[in-house]
Amino acid sequence: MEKITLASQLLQYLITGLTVGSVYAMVAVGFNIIYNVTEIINFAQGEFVMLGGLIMVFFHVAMGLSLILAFPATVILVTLVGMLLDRLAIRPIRQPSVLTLIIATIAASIIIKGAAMFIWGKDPYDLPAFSGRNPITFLGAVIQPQYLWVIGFLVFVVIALSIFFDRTIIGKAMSACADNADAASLVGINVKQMILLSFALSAGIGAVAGITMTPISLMEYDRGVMLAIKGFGAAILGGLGSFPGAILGGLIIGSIESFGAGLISSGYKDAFALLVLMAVLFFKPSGIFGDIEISKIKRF
Amino acid sequence: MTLRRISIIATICLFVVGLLINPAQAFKGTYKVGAVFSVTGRTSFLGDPEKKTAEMLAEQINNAGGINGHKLELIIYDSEGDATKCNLAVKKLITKDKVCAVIGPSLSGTSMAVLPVAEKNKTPLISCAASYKIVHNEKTGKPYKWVFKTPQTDTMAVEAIYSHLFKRGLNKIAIISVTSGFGASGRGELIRLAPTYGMIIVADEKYGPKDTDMTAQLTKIKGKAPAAIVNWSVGPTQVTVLRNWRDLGMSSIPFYQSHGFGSRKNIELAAGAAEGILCPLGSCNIAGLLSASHPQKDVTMKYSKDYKARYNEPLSSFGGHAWDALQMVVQALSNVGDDKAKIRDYLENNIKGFVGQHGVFNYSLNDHNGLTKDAFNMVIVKDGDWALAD
Amino acid sequence: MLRITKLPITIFALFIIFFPWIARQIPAIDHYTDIMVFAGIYCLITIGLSLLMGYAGQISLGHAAFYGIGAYVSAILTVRYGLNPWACMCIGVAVTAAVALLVGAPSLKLKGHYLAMATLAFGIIIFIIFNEEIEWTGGPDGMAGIPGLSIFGFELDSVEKYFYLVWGFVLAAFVFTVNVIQSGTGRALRAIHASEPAASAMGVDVSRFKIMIFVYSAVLASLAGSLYAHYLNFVNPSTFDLFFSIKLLIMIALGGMHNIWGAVIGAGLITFLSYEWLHYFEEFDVIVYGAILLLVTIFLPQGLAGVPGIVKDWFRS
Amino acid sequence: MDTVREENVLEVQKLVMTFGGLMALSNLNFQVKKGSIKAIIGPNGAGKTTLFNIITGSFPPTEGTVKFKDRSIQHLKAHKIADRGISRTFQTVELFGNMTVLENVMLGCHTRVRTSFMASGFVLPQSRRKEKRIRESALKILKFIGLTDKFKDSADSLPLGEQKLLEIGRALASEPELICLDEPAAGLNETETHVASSLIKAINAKGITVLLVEHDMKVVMNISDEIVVLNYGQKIAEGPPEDIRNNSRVIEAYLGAEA
Repeated sequence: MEKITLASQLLQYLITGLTVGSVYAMVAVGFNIIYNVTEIINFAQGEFVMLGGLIMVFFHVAMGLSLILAFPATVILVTLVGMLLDRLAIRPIRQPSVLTLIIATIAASIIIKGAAMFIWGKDPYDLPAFSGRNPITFLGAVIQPQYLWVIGFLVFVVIALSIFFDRTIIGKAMSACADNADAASLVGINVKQMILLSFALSAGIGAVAGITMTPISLMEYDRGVMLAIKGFGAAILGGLGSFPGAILGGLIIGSIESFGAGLISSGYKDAFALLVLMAVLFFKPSGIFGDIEISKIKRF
Repeated sequence: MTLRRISIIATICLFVVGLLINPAQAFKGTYKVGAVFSVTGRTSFLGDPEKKTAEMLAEQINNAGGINGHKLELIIYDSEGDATKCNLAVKKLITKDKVCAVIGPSLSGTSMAVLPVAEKNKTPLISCAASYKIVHNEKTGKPYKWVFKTPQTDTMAVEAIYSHLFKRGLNKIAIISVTSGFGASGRGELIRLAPTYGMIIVADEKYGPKDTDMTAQLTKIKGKAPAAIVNWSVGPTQVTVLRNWRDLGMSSIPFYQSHGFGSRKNIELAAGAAEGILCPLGSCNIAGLLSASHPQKDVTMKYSKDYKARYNEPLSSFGGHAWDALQMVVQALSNVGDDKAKIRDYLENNIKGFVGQHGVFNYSLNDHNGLTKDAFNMVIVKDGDWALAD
Repeated sequence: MLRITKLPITIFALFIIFFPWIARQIPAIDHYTDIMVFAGIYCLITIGLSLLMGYAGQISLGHAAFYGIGAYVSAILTVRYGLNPWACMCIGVAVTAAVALLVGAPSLKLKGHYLAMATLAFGIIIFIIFNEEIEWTGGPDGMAGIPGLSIFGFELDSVEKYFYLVWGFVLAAFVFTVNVIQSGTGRALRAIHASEPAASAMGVDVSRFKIMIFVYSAVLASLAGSLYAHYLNFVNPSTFDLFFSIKLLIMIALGGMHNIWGAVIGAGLITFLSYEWLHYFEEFDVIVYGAILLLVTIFLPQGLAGVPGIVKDWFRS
Repeated sequence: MDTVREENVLEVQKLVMTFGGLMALSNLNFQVKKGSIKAIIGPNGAGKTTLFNIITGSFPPTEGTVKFKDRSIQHLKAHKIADRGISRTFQTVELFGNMTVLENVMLGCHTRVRTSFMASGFVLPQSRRKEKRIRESALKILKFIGLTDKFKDSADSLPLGEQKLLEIGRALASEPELICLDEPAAGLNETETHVASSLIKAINAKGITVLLVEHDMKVVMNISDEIVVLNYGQKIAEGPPEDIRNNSRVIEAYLGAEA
């Protein structure tokens, strides 16, 4: 076995960081979609990712549905869960404050996690990689084809969302809600429906993240919490509400983890990302892209 | 999952029916033995088979007329892997249920949390957890008076692996471990024993018990070009490590897993990546592979057959630890009755050449574990199944 | 409307005094005293947290860390340096106060979600440190051999003796906290909760008050941690993980955030649920927690402590 | 003692405030005489509330100084400014809705009577005495503003007119030398407006300097000694009410804004 060069190692860290970071970025984008419309931080966001992975395993592996069919079926099912979350846990709250909403979504995430444990048990599940497991070697670093799928889907989500928000009427209506809910309802936009839609959309994106990451890292019932924390961190790092910020934040956190684990100490991997996050919060609380005054107007 | 539920309900029904049909079995009185396992929670893969094994044994013993005519009453509590809960449960067993001995807990951490309870209440406790610290009082250098344990220590697993590496002439190794009690304890022993076997540790990496990707750590290891990698973890992370190892094209570096790898489920989940993996396993994992002259051949074969018949699932090596612990208590009970102090003395002085699932035990004043590294067999994954490694 | 009268406190104190005796009379619950020790330890934390979250309106998802710092300071100093446990408890309080000040000062400038994230991150970082600094903390395996407590040579070696010690602390903290709530300080805290700009325009140093309460709640958590360590004679990191912080949140939300009694009720109830009454649900007890939390948030925003008020209103109308 | 300087309780000098390139106040100068009632008027967006926020320390100005009793205060935080003796009300009522009427006023005493955390926790006699004193003076203020019989009610439950009075009462409780009232009559009906006006006069009669922002011209003209007119962040006029009434630039600004 020949030694790999430092440059190749660094490249490998970067590739890993970007892959993991893409998943965080998708979670963070999900956070932002809901946050922009409702100012709620949905702590159950990570559970969508977990459900995406496990439901995909159910459709694709257990039921034998082809990838092309299982993928949309999974996304639709998780989207429904997202809508249920809004209807059953968020909308009934009579005195919404930041604290009660945080508690409600934490409660929802505990329930979803418990239900997943009930259905799937505690074992991890595997999903075949979309296009095989033959690694591609690039300048001494190794790239799994699945890595490209993960990054590719992030790009796809970004493009699809920017078209949605900029070009479609519903997307524009959602942006309007985000900017000023009262004004939006005056011009005839159904704000409640837009909130429902935001939950659906971010659940769908969570599902995509879960489906694409499962072939790399398996999936089990209690993955959601850590993913939610990292995704939330990414969203805050980039500036809550800012989509470019969310993506950048995700990729940064993924890279810090990867480089931190590789170059400094793998035991403190998670701590590095969180330390950087705390530093940003303390010195520039609005995040990299965020601006407290105008954070809500940020769009793609 | 549901299968497990159904089987539990079915066995309970059978048990009830059995009691109704045969109520006349006369017992002289009951011997109460307590047990605490992490039956649920993150570490249920340890406690669940332990509980099943203990229940099966108790039933077999009572069906065969009990212990010298005394019924064996087994009281099992679930610690959920939580130190506080475990502490409460053991106190409840001793003070409320008045058991004469306790078997379990399943984890090193929870065992450490109940040591003082057993010592203070002068109740024998046979732990089913790995760490040598459970039976080694750092202040006195001797075992705690009332505490024993059945599983092989990490030390033995490390010795088995290092001996194997030494035999193959590999000495430049990379270690990677999970930051849980199991991983940290194994890592400690790997580092401590390395000089004894002439091992040079070129990389010492870690990952969290919920991590989803260890590519960065493995890349760093790759950069150090070790002759072999030793991974120390339990649960899903040991599979993820394997998959990353293969994905990074590092298959040419021999890969050793700890004894935590002893479940066939892991081989399945690795999706082919486990081929050629080496690990040390207790005899009960590989009963079928043992030669007919092996001292443990009979006990392990019987246990494995009974377990499969009763629960319709493959044997997990962890259940064997509970088997060893309970059988020792039963042997003590049948010889000295249910006096706590007598049981303790019996365990320390009279468990000699006890043939268990994980080895042949010899307890003594200075050894409350009673095993040597021979309790492990080096095993290799071949064609998706275990095979003895040479 | 927030007067906390003496009568319930007296009844509560009497209940605590007679609890072990009552438990001893009924064999089915004679181990409840042991569980009550832990309920008391958690109560100590929730009392501070209730002041912080309910009265001052500041969220913290990292209090497990302060609980852990108290426990580990006690553990490390007694086991590795042989210090007197009471001295360790005081040092633990000092260390925790310093850490809380260091983290609280910048964190408490943040609001809402940002504050939640900062405290969450802090809690996880401390948890990682407990796991990683093996030479100090014993790593994930934890530390054993922590000595018990004694007062002037009188060993607190039985469950009942420790019960009185812990609940003595709880009562003291409770009365102290009630006094604070009913003083100008409590008024200032509620003012901050209602409107920060108005509070500061009235001369309330908002950030100083927030930090003061943050430190106070951290100190109570640290005391609880020390009591835990000396009772169990053992600590390991998983006791102080993120889920514990969330469990504290569940306790407070269930009991009622805006009422100090809620902290006591919530801590007691959740302790008994998790250590005794929810065995039936096995590991699915988490679903029960989730459901409790969600239902309380939706239907009982004032928590259980708000029930008497609702009943009273209902009878009146 | 320098009696000439002493006359001005508040001096605003060369005040500039910009928000991300937007100029909210530019080069503003004016003084408030001790014991007078000074009103600041101007069309919407003229920078009146921004000015108030700077004086009371919500945020520091971009440039310029604010002097209170000859000492610069523009760098101080809000609670420090309150300590110095400036008190305020808010345009949108900012009462502590979770507290009673009495408690709201009692909080107003915060600057004068403080108990330490430890003292209040251990209920030291001194803290009990202080609490009693605060209660008594709060009750006096409630009597002054005419809300005595509602002292037990929750502040949220009062009608807007009384909420405005209560907010003034709370501001009075700190015994300020200067009280800044941000649209005290906004949203009130005629009788309520009348009550508010006479209250402001009564406050002034106690020797407290009043600075107010108000849209209701009747109130302004009726009670103020001097008026400053702002438009787009600039002072366009200053003087006694009768001068302002006839000032062509003011008329133009108002007509221009309202046309």
